[in-house]
Amino acid sequence: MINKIVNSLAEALSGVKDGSTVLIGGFGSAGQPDELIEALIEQGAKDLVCVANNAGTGHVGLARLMELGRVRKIICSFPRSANSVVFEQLYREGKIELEIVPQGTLAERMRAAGAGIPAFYTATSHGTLLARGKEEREFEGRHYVMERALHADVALVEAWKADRWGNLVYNQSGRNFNPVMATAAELTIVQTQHIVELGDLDPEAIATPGIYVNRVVQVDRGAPWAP
Amino acid sequence: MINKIVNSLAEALSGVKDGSTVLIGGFGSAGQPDELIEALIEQGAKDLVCVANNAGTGHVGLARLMELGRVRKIICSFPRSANSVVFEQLYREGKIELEIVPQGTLAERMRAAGAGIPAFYTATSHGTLLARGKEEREFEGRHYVMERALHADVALVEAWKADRWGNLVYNQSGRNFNPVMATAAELTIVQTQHIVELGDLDPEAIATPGIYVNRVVQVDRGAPWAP
Amino acid sequence: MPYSRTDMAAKAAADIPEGWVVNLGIGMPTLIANEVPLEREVIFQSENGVLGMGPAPEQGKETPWLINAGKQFVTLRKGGSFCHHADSFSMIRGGHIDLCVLGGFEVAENGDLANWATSENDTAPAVGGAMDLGAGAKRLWVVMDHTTKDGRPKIVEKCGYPLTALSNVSRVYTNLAVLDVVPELGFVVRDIADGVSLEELQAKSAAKLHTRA
Amino acid sequence: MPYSRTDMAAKAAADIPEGWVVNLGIGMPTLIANEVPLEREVIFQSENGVLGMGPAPEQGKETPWLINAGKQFVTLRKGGSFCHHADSFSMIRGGHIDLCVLGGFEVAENGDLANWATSENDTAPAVGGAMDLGAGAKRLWVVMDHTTKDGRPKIVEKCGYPLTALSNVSRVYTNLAVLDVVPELGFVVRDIADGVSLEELQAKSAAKLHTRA
Repeated sequence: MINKIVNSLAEALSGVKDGSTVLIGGFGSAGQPDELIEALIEQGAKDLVCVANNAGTGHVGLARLMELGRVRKIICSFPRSANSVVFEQLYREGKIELEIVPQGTLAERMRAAGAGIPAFYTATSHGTLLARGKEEREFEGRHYVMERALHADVALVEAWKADRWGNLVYNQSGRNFNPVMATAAELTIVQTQHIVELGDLDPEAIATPGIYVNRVVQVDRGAPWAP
Repeated sequence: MINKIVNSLAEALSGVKDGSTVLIGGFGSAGQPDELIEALIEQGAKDLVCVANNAGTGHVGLARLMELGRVRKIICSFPRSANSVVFEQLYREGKIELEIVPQGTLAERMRAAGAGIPAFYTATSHGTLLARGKEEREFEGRHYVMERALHADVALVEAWKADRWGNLVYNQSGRNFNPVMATAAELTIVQTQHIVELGDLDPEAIATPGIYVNRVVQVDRGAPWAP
Repeated sequence: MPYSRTDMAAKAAADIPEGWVVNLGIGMPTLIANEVPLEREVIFQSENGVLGMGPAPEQGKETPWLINAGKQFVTLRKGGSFCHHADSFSMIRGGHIDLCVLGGFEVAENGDLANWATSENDTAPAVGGAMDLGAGAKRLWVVMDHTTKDGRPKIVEKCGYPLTALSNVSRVYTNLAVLDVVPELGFVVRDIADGVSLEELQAKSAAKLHTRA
Repeated sequence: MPYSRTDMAAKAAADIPEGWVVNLGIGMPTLIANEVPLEREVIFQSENGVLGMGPAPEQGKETPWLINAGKQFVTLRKGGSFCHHADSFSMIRGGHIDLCVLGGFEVAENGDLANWATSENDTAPAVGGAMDLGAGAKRLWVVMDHTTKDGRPKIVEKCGYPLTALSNVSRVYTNLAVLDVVPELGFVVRDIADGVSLEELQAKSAAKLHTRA
């Protein structure tokens, strides 16, 4: 019997190695795998490359991981948020590397990694600072930049419902980067609000099939008003 | 009020021009927009480039369109089926052009067209006859072929349910090429078994959002056992 | 009298026809949605996978799982749907968004937009989806004040700040005027606030303003 | 006595552990699914967007909207799901399929596979998803007769037919034997049908067969 459900956050994060590239789902706080990030902090892996849309806020979650000196580099589209104090200080002090990627390019680079595409062309960022050092090429009179696939060792994903095969559905805009990241990592770890019986998810509505999922852990995010 | 629903097949196909590239959804007979193909035959456009997984069977549908001399070229992955008699004869007589594309490359080329990607690299077909004349390139020691986006003028799509905004869901494996093709054409025309009220489709399960759809026509395919 | 922020949003909203799919940048552009009546069906898209956003939720009915790109609570209207980030940006980058409205630091007479970084040495500028939207939307409009707070023109011959997108802006709504950006010509005055003279408008702009014949 | 088609399918099926995601090519490979008991959860994928196929439907319960890549009626088991063609081939091309089993015209000792065209001048050969599967699956096995109907070896030093995929075949199930394809070495006999001698097997092969020490 295939059973990807694990019983603890510690088990979910076990084996994550120093130096890993870690994808972290979520956009704002929607779909952000907070409990998995806390568990990664507990777990201890360091020298990490973290990929997320933002560079953390306040002193919790990703920001806390950075504050502990465990993140070597961050790859994101929007490092400077209202309260990205930890990142900004580390960056000023030269203690963290930054790669800024346009948000759509970031999503597409991970989608490419999951789909077996090593590189693709996009018009996004052509003629801007973010295209510096990148190959450019013209197709039918328009200019494009070549972007490379972004593979990872680990993806941390927040889902709404999951079954023991690792099939996932998300909650509204909590979907965001999560399904894309799930395809791009060697080890995809999921926190889910609900675990359901195999067969309970609508086969037409499964947003991430279990083929992309390695471990599922149930956490209670306490949201009675949600579907 | 946005209303993409049209009242007849003739209206659905109106304006399709000679020389158009036409994407035809379906895999086998599942998800194949039979009524729209018949309506295209009626409509009269010629000198067409047709893109489909197969090259038609028997003397109906796409095969009939070819038999009438209306198809200049076919782009497909599997031209020789059990009963692809029309195609085979036309091809032997040099009356139709053929471009064979691996099935995954075919899907990805249309996905790229819909996603603003003019070209991408894939390992598929490297070192084979189908890579001849294509640019090859090495990334991290592996060889890849460059493939170009496949844009179209028209896509013919079969859906199961649709609403007036053009949101679509499909029926099981009837989904296949349909959602991908819907994104790659200037004019996407849908035949659907059921038209439902706006808001009746589950927003988490809409497989093709209306943004990709121009016209919807209801047809009865008579399948009482289906969902 | 200069246009208020609401005036600017209302002017832009009035120019959006039913049926368009529209992405509104964070900040001032977001106000435009409030100025489009619900019965005129305009489909608002948000980068984070929301198509068909409705008005802000009633107080107490917010859900943290339903936000827009500015991280504000939103609702989904009937006919709306969710998708993942790559699919959402396929809509944007594939040219399926009829209109994107962004804020701006500068707009140049060739349609260049600068709105993400204030210098080449800007530490950690935040681009978000601006470059994807700037390059991918069918039409790109900008809503911004006509000048900076200290009076420097934001309507320019050539952008001084790092670019977001090249040559794609086709219209600018400022607190003083509405300008079209016409290829091979430059800025053309489309509308001007009551009490603002063309001379004053030109004086507050660092590019030639044309008028329709 | 040579293996029957069912024997061959059963041998391959026995080598598939629980939890693998497996794509079976049309023809002989399809038979393998019947030899995997349902309680051993192997997830069968089909190119046309079906993940988690179950057994053939009962007569009268077929639905034309649920078929496999060979256009046969199938069912979906609990836990199965549907997706579109690009997503389906992302699974295949992105290396997420644990095993693909294809039929073959020829397999070479370097793992090359030819199974789609019988000559460079083949008019309109049909490739389908074979090249995607051949290049993309984590493991590629081939099920085929050991020789052609007129006795020509299909186990060869170098493929004569146009290639489908390069160097990716790692095992071949024929009606006479099971062969591993080992990099830098070539064919290694893993199993041989009762009553077939190694000499006979070698005689019916056009490449050197190795035996395990």
